[in-house]
Parts: sequence; structure tokens; C-alpha cells
Amino acid sequence: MEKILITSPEKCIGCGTCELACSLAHNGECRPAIARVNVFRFAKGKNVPMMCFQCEEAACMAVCKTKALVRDEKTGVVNVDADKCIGCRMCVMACPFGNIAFDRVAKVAIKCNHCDGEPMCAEFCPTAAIEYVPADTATLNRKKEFSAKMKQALEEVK
Amino acid sequence: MKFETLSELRSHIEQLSEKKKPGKEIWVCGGPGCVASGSVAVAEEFRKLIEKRASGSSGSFWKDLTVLIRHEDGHPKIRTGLTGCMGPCENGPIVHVEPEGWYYRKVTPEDTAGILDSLLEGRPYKAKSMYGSDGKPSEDPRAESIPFLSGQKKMVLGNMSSMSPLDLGDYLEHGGYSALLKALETMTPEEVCAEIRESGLRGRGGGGFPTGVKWESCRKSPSDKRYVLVNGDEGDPGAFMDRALMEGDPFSVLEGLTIGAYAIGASEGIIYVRHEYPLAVRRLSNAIAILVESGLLGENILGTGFSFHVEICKGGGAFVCGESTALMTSIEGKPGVPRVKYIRSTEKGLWESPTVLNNVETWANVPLIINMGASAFKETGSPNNSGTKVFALVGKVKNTGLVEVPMGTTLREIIYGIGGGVAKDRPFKAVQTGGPSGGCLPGFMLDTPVDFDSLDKAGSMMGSGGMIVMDDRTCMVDIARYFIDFLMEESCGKCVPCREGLKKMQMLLHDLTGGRGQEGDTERLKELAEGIADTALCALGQSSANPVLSTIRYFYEEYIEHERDHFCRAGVCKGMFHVKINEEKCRVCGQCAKNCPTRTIKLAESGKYRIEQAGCIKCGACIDICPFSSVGTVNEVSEDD
Amino acid sequence: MAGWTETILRVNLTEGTVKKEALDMEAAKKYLGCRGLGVYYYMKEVKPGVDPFGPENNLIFATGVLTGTMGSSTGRYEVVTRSPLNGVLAGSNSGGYWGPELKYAGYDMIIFEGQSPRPVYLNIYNGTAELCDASDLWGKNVPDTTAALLAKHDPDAKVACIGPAGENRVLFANIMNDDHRAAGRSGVGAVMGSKNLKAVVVRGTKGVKIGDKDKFLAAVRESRRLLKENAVTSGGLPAFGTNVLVNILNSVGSLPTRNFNESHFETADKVGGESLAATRMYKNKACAFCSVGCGRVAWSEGKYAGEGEGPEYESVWSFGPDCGIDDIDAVNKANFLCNELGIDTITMGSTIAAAMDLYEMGAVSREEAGHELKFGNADALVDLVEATAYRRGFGNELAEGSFRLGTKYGHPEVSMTVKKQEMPAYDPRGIQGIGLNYATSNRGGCHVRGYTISPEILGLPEKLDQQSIVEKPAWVKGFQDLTAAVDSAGMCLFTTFALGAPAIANEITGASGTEYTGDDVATAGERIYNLERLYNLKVGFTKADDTLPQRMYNDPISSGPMKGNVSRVPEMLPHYYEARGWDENGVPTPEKLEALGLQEFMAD
Amino acid sequence: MIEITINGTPIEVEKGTVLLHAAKENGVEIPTLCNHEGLNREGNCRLCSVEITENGRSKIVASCMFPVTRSISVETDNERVKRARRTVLQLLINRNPKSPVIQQLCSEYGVKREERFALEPDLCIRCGRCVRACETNGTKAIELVGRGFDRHVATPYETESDACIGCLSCATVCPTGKITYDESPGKRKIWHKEFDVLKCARCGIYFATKEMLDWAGRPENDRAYCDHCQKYIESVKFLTEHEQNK
Repeated sequence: MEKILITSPEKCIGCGTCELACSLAHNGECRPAIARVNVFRFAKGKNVPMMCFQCEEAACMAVCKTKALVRDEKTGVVNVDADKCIGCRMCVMACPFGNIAFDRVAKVAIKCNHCDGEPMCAEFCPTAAIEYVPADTATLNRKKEFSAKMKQALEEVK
Repeated sequence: MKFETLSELRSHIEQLSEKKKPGKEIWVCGGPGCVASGSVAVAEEFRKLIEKRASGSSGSFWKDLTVLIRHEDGHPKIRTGLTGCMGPCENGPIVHVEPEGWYYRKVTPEDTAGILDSLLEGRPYKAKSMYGSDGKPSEDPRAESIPFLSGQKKMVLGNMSSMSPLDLGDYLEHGGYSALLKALETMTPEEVCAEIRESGLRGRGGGGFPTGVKWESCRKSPSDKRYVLVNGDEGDPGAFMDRALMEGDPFSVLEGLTIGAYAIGASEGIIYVRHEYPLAVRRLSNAIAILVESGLLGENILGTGFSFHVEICKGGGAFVCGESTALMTSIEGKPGVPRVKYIRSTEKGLWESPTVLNNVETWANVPLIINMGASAFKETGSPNNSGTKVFALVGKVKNTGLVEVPMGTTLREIIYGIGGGVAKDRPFKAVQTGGPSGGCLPGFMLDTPVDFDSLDKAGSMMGSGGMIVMDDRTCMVDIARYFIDFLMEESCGKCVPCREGLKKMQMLLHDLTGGRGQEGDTERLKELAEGIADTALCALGQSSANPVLSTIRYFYEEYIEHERDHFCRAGVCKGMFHVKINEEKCRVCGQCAKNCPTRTIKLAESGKYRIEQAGCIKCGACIDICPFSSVGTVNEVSEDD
Repeated sequence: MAGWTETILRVNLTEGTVKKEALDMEAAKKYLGCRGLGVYYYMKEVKPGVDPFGPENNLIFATGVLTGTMGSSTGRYEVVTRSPLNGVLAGSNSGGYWGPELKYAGYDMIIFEGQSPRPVYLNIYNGTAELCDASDLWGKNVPDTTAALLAKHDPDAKVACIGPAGENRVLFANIMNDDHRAAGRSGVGAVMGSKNLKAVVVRGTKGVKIGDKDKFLAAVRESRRLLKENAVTSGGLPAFGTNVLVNILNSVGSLPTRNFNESHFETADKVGGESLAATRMYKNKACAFCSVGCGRVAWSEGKYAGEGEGPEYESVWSFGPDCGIDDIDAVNKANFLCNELGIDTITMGSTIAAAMDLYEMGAVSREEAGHELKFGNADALVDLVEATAYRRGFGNELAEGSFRLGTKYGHPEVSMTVKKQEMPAYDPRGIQGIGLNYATSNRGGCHVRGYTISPEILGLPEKLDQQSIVEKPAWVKGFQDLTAAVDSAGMCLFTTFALGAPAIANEITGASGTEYTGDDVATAGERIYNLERLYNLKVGFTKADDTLPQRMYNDPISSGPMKGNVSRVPEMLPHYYEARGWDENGVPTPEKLEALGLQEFMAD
Repeated sequence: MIEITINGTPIEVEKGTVLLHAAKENGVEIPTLCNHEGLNREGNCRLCSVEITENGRSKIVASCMFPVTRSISVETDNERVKRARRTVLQLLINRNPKSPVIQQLCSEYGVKREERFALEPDLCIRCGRCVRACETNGTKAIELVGRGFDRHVATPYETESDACIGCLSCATVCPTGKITYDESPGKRKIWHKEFDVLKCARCGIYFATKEMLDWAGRPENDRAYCDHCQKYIESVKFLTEHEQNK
């Protein structure tokens, strides 16, 4: 069954371990600035972990001319084929959520890929604020709610 | 007139063949060589003359002098006009008289009245007869007794000396479009392909790939759209075979192309012509317009449902555009740069569609084959190399010009038979075939039959038909340098081996010919050339090493002399030789002294001529002028020289 | 070596210069970072006994090998300088996010030298580091300073700064980072203030290289498992914070109350962690990369309304039981104020408690104090915190700490200090081991340099009798050494509830790619501890200073479970020296120093 | 599937797979400079040359271009192949001595720059990756101009091109580091053209040219933030929504 990453901001204590787990998994170093997941910390102890929604209609994919962004139909994840990325950064320009970035050193677009099925952020999250769960109706709805809100908010801005 | 149906065309052709040829025909060669030597003025003079003598006529005269001048009112009927290239360019302007078959050389307007009179009187005009086998104006000016012409077998060029390239009627009179008629009426496309395959026709552009196989594979490639292309991007220096065909017999090329389109199922054809051939473009455009008007091109040709359109694409004249993939990219509107070709064009060619690209001469062979049948066609030529090949015979040969010979004719037969031997009877040194990326073959290879396989084996290639004869005053290292310089200019620069490799070869060759050769340079050059041959992207790049490899192969000693001794025996490379008179051979004729621009050749105490080395500028005039070959090059001269 | 950026920044405030230097990798390997590395660099570069407020005193911000890595609770850095409060070589450790950010900017350490002629702050953005004018920030409290700097620079930057207390050289002013985390003790903020250095802003987008990813991940997984399985690190601390200890310590009769006059506070529960969590807490919060999340995001209400983080157990204790106050809002408020103004809560509360003691005995008048400074006066507490930061009125006396206060008013015995620094929230009469730790701690009264509460009260890793003294010297030494190593590596001390030296060694090995065993880690800790001791000896501390306030020996606990007990430090001290391999005067023997690789620091 | 052998090991590959990929999938690395998986393949550098044998006849082919359609045997590292690569590298190092990637390859293949044939040092190897990247991106601001030895990458008329959006993909895909650009706060200069680089309204980094955002179709009113800060803004929006829903 397809699995998804869902976040529960109310559980997040803002430790940022997910950022390091992410950068360590993908880049072999501890570097929040290159993590695909980020935690934003606010007053009154509110924290929001953010990562790619693997949008159904992904703006990044749509704008990629080299097919470097490809959806894995089995997992639903939009993967970056680093070999195909030419560094035009159009995906970065296109993503309305800021969930894809460009690694200037590796010269490649970077985004969450669920660590190929073993997402380190979820594994190391001490409070289960990030969970990797089967995409059943309930979790999908939660995810949709989350991203729908985002989209809605975004629409308002536009 | 417009032919609406097959039967209309058939009956027209049948009518023509029943009709007797009317009267006399005076054809003036309109090939570029002859035009350059004044053939247009000759043709003009003939026209005026006939006009004057014809009673009260005006006829219709085309303003363009390159068109046929026809006058049918007078008696006897005399037609005159300009044709395509007749071949013996060296001797132009050439005039050819039918039905007698007489050929005249170096005709001037002053000769026209004489020729016309002699024709009416039924005798040859001997003053301008072509040379016979004895090298003197022939008593009998018929082609058969003129070695240059009799040694040839004109099949593709067959009609060119006796018809106007502008007139479809002329072409039809000479059997034109009977092949298309035959194909459309009696053959399926598959049968056409099979016939071509059976004929053994191989690509005349140089590759020698079996044309029929190419067609069949294209036909089999699934696609809605297929293309037939004509490669008219003739770029080899000194080659003009295709130009001659396009200018002189455009209808045959178009008929062949139309048959090809029918055979492979193409509805579009493109003729790619370099823009340096404006006349070819004009002739082809004219022909296409006429054919469209006549219903032989366009929608639903002759009511068969077969539609075919032809366009002309003018190339920028880059040598590399003759390479098939580069040609296609160029047609697509991109810079003419080759593509890697592991998938054949017959599967993915122009615009990614199956495409057959054949050279001009190949297309012109097609109607012949369909007309005569594969087995008859195969009777000409040698095994696996059927038919004829047209060559541009140039260089240090007595008779230069356009020649067509059966495949398998030896180099010797061409150079000594048709060409009359090395100019000024100097020693033969090499013949270069295949254009810039061909190779140079030495004297002992003169009996090599000229066909695809033999030339390949000898380390040269057929190419599109260039043939350059060289004598002992040709430095083979310098020749390699010349060709590499040419290729260096013409390399598209896409792949590393060709772009950078030619540069390095050039540096090496310039060092060798500039007296800066170093030990091992010949080996270095050979290794590099082999590397380039292995790794370059396109056929052009891969063969760019050929001039170097074949000269090293057959003239190794000369390379070593350049490398080790800084000596050029041919006396070409500046500062790499001294000139010396062999006193034993000297007959004291004084020619050398007379022609020496610096007056440094003096009669010595020995009674023979001697060159004062201090004043010699090594211009080589004495070498060339000495009738006894007593002046030659040496590497070193002693004090007393 | 992986784990390190191998670069340090040296800032000369007198000259206004900033330059990069290579990190001494031999030292880094030997001293692990933070506290150890800072101490090493300080001792190599600064002669003993300089004026803490003079330009010759260096102020070092150091990170450790694990800081900023995915090791356990690795958000730590240490400030090392000579303490103005008591003259020791101070090391003050803090969490939050600032330390890792410094490493991400590409630096392991910053050394500030000299004294700036005018207020400045250091702004670091990866490779760029520059001193900027801070005159408009001077006088601002911590949140205002931080907000102003983040508005001016990258909002994702991290800020460490001083508040008015540091500017005014309050002897126990701290350095605050990320608004709420403190390098709290020993008055390091006052040193920063004396240098006219208001803040250090850091933004880093680089990373920390990991030597052996697989090994490291294996070690981290194992550590996280241990932390998860541990009741303190996965239960008590996340739920109630350090404040979980109020009721525990009270129940074991060792919660110092009313300036150590008592050891049991009747209404302690009102200010305990459970009450805080139930009534005044938004949420718990973690420092960088910490799975524990002991931080509190809390508020206070009524006339003491406020918002902020904490309070920690020590702060609750110092403002609550130690001052005889059970008003959670007052306690919270005092704590928030300390964070905003940049004051160490332990010394602050304890100094006010001493003042109350003085007041109660009549040594300080109402006029002098400006308040009816009885135990339990919450208004006075809150007012005096602010007065201290600005050295206003009686606050100016309080700003010198309880030792100087007591001395000034003729009653040095009211100062509950060791080496002039206030003891924290565990009564050494009730818990013997912690007393020995206080007495021997290199920075004076301090619990976090050898937290024997873990075995003595919490039973981790095993339960010790809190009154027994037999095994305590060895435990104190062990805890002090391990703590030195943990502090130095850049981990949080709280991980040691669950992790021992081998687990820590495994993390360091994975991160650095260099093999460390548990023994290596312990030895490094011991080396660091001895080096600090050497400094203190050089500046004149002696065996006589390894002691507790006389009240601990002379006044038995008056009530509660530990009633009648006094501290037995004098009995334990010789055994402690022995366990440390020191001579009878508490001086490390040459053999010991040689064994620890400290020859270069042997006495001249 | 077609069975071929690579260096003697039989493997099965899907028909049409180019040799370079077939080799890579089977753990055989072949060096290449001009190949980029995201771009059309052109086979310009010839470094990926391998030897194929079919019906007893051998030839060198560019593995990046050669599709497997028949059963063949392939040698990726024999003497002839090495010689071919050395030929290519020798020519490259003579002209491109300062490129680290060329230096690296040359040292692997034992090739040294020949002083006698040394050409004016140039980092560009005319592999055309930049041009293909630009073309793929649809911008077509640069092209390979000039023939033969003079072939080089340039904008039309060697002046600033309207088509260039300053996305830097040309520089990104350049294997030798030839393509550089100047970047100063708020400005980017590449291919004779100077761009204004937009500043993130939150963190202040300069993150993209207006032209890049235009090209990607980013709405005009949604361009204030860099990707990271956009993420932050989204989290703020989430919180705001969350509060309101409460």
C-alpha cells in the first residue's frame, strides 16, 4: 500500500532532528540548510514541520523539461533523477510551497523522496510529529486537509 | 501539355519514338568549363547564323542563352542550343553535331559558319577536330575515334551531349519518363525496390551502400511519412559530376527521385543543393515547375493516386553538409552538423521519419535500371559493382574533364587511356581518388580496378568521383597537408577527434613541410590519424585521416625524408631542397638558363649548365622546363655546386 | 577530522579585527570541544589571574565535536572566561540553537580578545564575520535585542546576547541565546558586557561532516533507544521539565528552603513541575536535536503576568522555596525577567534569599532594601530582580552576589556559596554526594558539574543512599569527569540519565570518524577536570576553598525526612583527593598530570 | 531483451538501450564528458568510445549513442578502447589543460599535455551541454557558432540575448567549469547580460531573476520569497488557519 508522510504540528517540539536526519540521509552531513524537511518555530511553543506534499498535480514536475522529476507510480512520490537535472531551477521557481530547492554544490534540485520508503525524519522524530503511515482514507484526508488549507490560503493571497 | 493519365503519357511517348528525328542538331556544350571558355558566344553565333539563313522566320527565342535555340521553320531543319557538360572540359568550348556524332574542340564564334557549312555539306570540320589517339586533331571527329570519348561508356551522361536541360520535350524524346511510366504501370513499389536491389546499384556518393537495400529498409520502417532526398551538396575540391548532372540533365534526376518516392512510399522529396550551384538550382527549379505543369509531379500523378512533391533546399556550402546526417539537420533548419548515426536514416532520418538519401548520380541511374532491367544494367561494370561511375578527372593529366566509365575500369585505363597520360609526360606519381578524405595511390597500384571494394582495399575510396592525377613534382606530404588544411577548414567542429585532431595533424604536417619535422613525427601522425579514424563522429571525420594514412602507406620514404632530412624530393616544400642539374643528362639546350628568373644558371667549365646555389630561389622553373629531366632536387649541395 | 569545521574565529575587540584560524586539531581530539577545548585555549593564551573585566581576559564561545550533529541532544556550546563572580575559570554551558548554528557557519569556536571602545556586536553569515555598531542596542533587554537583530539580519539567524545585567556588570549576569537559553552561571555575561560586546549573531547554511555515517547512525539509534527507554528522559523531563524535581526533593527532605534555614517547603507543590504543566504551560520545547524536550513554554498571570520559557527546577527553587515563596506567577515572572535581563536565576534567587535572611535578622533595613524583605515577599522578589539588572537601589548590592552582600552587612554566613558562587537546589546536608561535588566543583557552588542527584535521588544508574558517604568520593569523581566529557563533546548533560561513556564514545566515534572508547571519553573528562583545577590552583584557590558554608556543617536540617543531618564533606574530601590522584592538599600529582597528558601545564 | 556480452560477461538488455546505460546498469563505468542524462545525446566528446564486435568485425562506437538492437559483444576497456580514449584525452589536454575533470581523466589514462602541440588554454571542450541545456529549457540563448577549430559557444552576435533568463543551467551542466558568471548583491551577469536578482523579502538572500520566475510562470503576486522562506510563509499560513479553525 502506498504510504505517506503526515505531520502533526501539535506534537512537534521543534528539536529539528528531522532536518539532520534528512540531510544525513541524503547528503551524508548534518546540515539543516539542505534538509528537505524544515521545522519552523513560533511563539507559545508552536512548531510546524514542513515537507513536500507530493502534490497530485505537481507544479515542479510540470515545469521540468528534462523529466528529471518523475513520479514513482507505485509510491506516489515525485523523485528527482539527479542525473537528468540540468539545474535550471524552474521547479524551484514553480513550487508554490517552497518544497523543492536547489543544491548549488551538488548542482541538483532536491526534494523529499520519502528516503525511498524509509523516511529518516519519521524514524527519528522523538514525538511522532512526523509519521510514515499507510495512505488509507483517514490519513489521506488528514494530508489533504493540511495541504488543502495551504492551497486555500495560497489562493487567498493570489 | 498536361498528362492526366498513364495512357496519355504512354501514347505521347509512343508517338515520339515513331517520329523520325528531324534534321541536324548542333549542340554547344553549356558545361561550366565551356561556358567559361566562351561557349555561350558560340551558341549565340550559331543561333544568329541559323536565323539568318532560315527564311523569314522569327521562331521563339528565349532570352536566356542557356536555353535551347530552336528553329524549325527553315529547311533543312537545324536545331541548335546549349547542353549540359559534354566532358572534355580542357578542350572547350565543345560543339557536338548530330546525327553525325562529330565533336569539335576549342570552337570560337569564327568557326561557326565553317561548322554549319561543313554540316550541310556532310563533311567534318577538321580544323577543330578533337585529338585522336595520336594526340593530333582527328581525321574522323566522331566519338569512337577520340580516345577521351571512346574510352568512356556514357550511360548516365548519355543524353547530356545532345539535348537541352531545359526542355521536358527533349528529355521525353530521349526516352525520358518511360521508366516512371513503366514503374507506375507495371510494377509494384516492392518490385521497384527489388529491381534496384537486383541491379546491384550502389550509392554513388561514395559510401557504396546498396541502394535497393536502403530503399527496402526505408519502405519497411513503419511511418506515415517518408522522405526521399537528393544529396547535391558536392563539396570535394575539383569535383563537378553532380553539378554536371543537375545542370545538364535535371529531369533524369527528378525522374529517378520520383521512381524512388513511389518505391518507398514517400510523398515528399527534397533536393539539397549547395548555394554555390545557382545554375543547378535554376535548372532544377525550372524542371520541377515544368513537371508540375505536366502532371509528372504533384498530386495524383498520372491518375495513379501517387502524389509526390519536390522542393529544393539550398545549403550553405559547408563541406560537412554532404554528410548525410548533417545534410538532414541542415534541411531541418539547424546548423549542418552531423548526428551520430547508429540508427539508420532509413528508420529515423529527416524530421525523425524514414528517409532515403541518395546522391544525384545514384538517382540518375534509377530510370536507366528500370528501363533496361536489372540484369541488363548489371552487364556493365564488374561483379558487385554494376553500372558506370562518373569521374572528374583532373590534375596533371593531359585530358581533364568529366568521364564516365564502367565500374572495374582500371586507373591506368582512365588516366592513360581516357586522360592521355600525365601532362608533359612527366613521371606519374600518384592518383588521388575519393575527394579530400580519399587516398593517394602510387604507380604500382595503377592496375587497380576502379570500384568500391578495390579502392577501399587499396586504402583509398571511390568517393563521389574526384580523381586527381599527380606527377613527380607533387610532394605527397604537402598533398596531405593541403587536404588536411582543407578538411580543417571544413570540419564542423562537433566532435573532439575531428576538431582537435585535424588541428594537431595540421600542426604536424606544417612542421614536416616547413622543415621543422622531428624524429617520430611520421609515426605520431599515423597514430593520430588512426585514432581519429577510430573515434570521429561522422564518416567525414573518420575518413579525414585517409589522406594522411594513404600517403604514409605508399610514400613513407618521402615522409621520412621530410622528418629526418628536412628534404622534399618533389621540390615543393619551401627551403627543403636544392636544385641541381645532372650534368650527365644535360644536353645543354639552355632552356633552364633562359627561364631562370634570377639568372643563376650558367654554363660551367664542364660545358654543362650549372646552378649557382647562392642565387637560386628554388622556384623550380628549370625543373619543369628541362625537356631531358636533367634538373632535379637534392637534399644537400657541396661547396663546388 | 569530521565533526569539526576545523576553523575558529579570533576577534580582537580592541583592534576591531576578525580573523579565521585553523583549529588545533590535536587539542580538539584531546579535549572534545566546548568546555574542554575552551579551557585549553584559555589556559594556553591567557596568563593566570587577569582581571576578569580587563581586556586581557578572553571570552571564548566553543562548540564540541558533536554540536550540531544528530548525536543526542547536541545543541550545546560553552562560554569560557575568568569569572568576575569568583575568579575561577568559568565554563557556562547552554543549549538552544545558537551553538549548532555557529558550526553551520563554519566555526568551532570564537575567541574574543581585548575590549571594544564602543558597543559592538559580531555578525556572522557563513564565511563573513564582522563587528557592527551596537550603540542602538545597548540598554535593550534580551528579547528586544534579539528581535532587532533578526529584523536587521537573516530571520533564521541565531542570537546570543547580554541583557542590561551584562552591560551593568552584574557579577552573575548571563549570556542568553535564542531568547530563552542561558549560559547562566559564573557571570560570563558581565565579562561580555565589560568587553562592550552586546551580541553574537550567527547564520550558517553549511553542514557538519560525519566521519562514518553508518557507525554514527547506529550509535544514534542506540542512544535514542536508551533515551526512549529511560523514565527520566522520556517521561519526567518531557512532561514536567526539570521542575519535576521540586516535589521529589521536597519529599526526600532536601529542598533547601528559606536560604537553607530549612530543607522542606510545605507548599512546594504549588510551584512544582506538575502545577506548572497543569496551569501555566503552553507546551514543552526542545533544544536543537534533543529527543527529551525538557524546555517549558509557559506564562504567568495576574500582576505578574508574563510569558517566556522555563522556569527550570533551579530557578523555581531559588525564587520559590529558597525565598519562601509559593506563588507560581511570581516565581515564573522572576524567571522570565532574569531571562529578559540576562541574569543567572540561581545566584539571583539565592542572593535575594540571603538578603531576606539579612533582613529577617535585622542586618538590612527596610529603607536599605526598599522592601519589607521578609521571606515570602513575592513583590519584593520581582522588583529586586529588575533592580539588580539595572543596579538600582538595593539591587546594586544584590548585583554583587550573596557573598559580597553578606560580607558587606557583616554576616558572611548568610551567603550559601562555595567559592563565592551560590549553591543550587539540593541540600548537601540531606544528600552527601552532591555536597562533596559542590565543595570540589571547579566553578564553585554548582550541581551540573557532577550531578550525583542522579544516583542519590533518582536511582540512575543505580540507587545510592543519600546519606551514605563511603562510595560518594568515587561517584563524585566519576560524575564530574563524565560531565566534563559530555559538556565538552557538545551533548546535553541530561542524556547521561540514560547514556554512559560507551554510548557517548560511540556517537563521537561515528561523528568524527576517529575511534573513541568509553575509557577515552572518561579520561578526556578527567583531563579537562584536572586542567580546570590547575587553573584554580594557579590563581590562588587552595584546599581550604574546597568546602561548604559553615551552616552546612553546623546547623542540622531542622525538619522533614532529613532532619538532624549535616554535611560530611570534610570526611569525604581526603578520599576524594585520593580517588583523583591528588595529593593531600588537593594538588594533582605530576604522575597524574603525566598520565592525563597535561605535562605542559605542570606547575612552574 | 537482447543478450550481449560486456567485457566477456553475458548480460541481457532491453532492445534500444544505449550501451553506456547497459554498461552502467551492469556496474561497468564508462567515462564521458558530453553526455548528460537530462539532455539529448550527441556523442560529441567520443570519450565513451567502446569496441563492439559483430559477425567477427570490430569497430569503435560511442557507447552513449549506440543502441543495442542486435546481439553483439562489447569491450569497454581493452587496449584499442584505451587508445581511442587516450587519443581524445590527448587532444583535450592540449587545449584544455586547466580543467580539473580533464586533468583527472588524463591522469587516469596516463596522458600528459604535449608542449609542442599545446594550444592556448581554454576550459571549453565544445561538448555542447550548455547549449543543449539552454535549448532543452526552451530559452535557446546560446549556440555553438563557428566551424571546426573555431567552434565555440556564444550568444547570437556575441552580445546580450533577450532569450537568456539567467537560470545558470548552462553553468550547471558545464563539465569543465568554463561557464562562469558574476554575482554581486542583487546582480547577476552571464553571457554579456546583467540581471537583477530578486531579494527574498524575509531572509534577504538574492534568489532568482525576474526572467526565471517569468519563464516558470510564477504568478506576479507570489514572488516575494526564496524557497526556504516560502516554506516558512506556508507554515505561518497553516498556523493562522489552524488558529482560526479552533
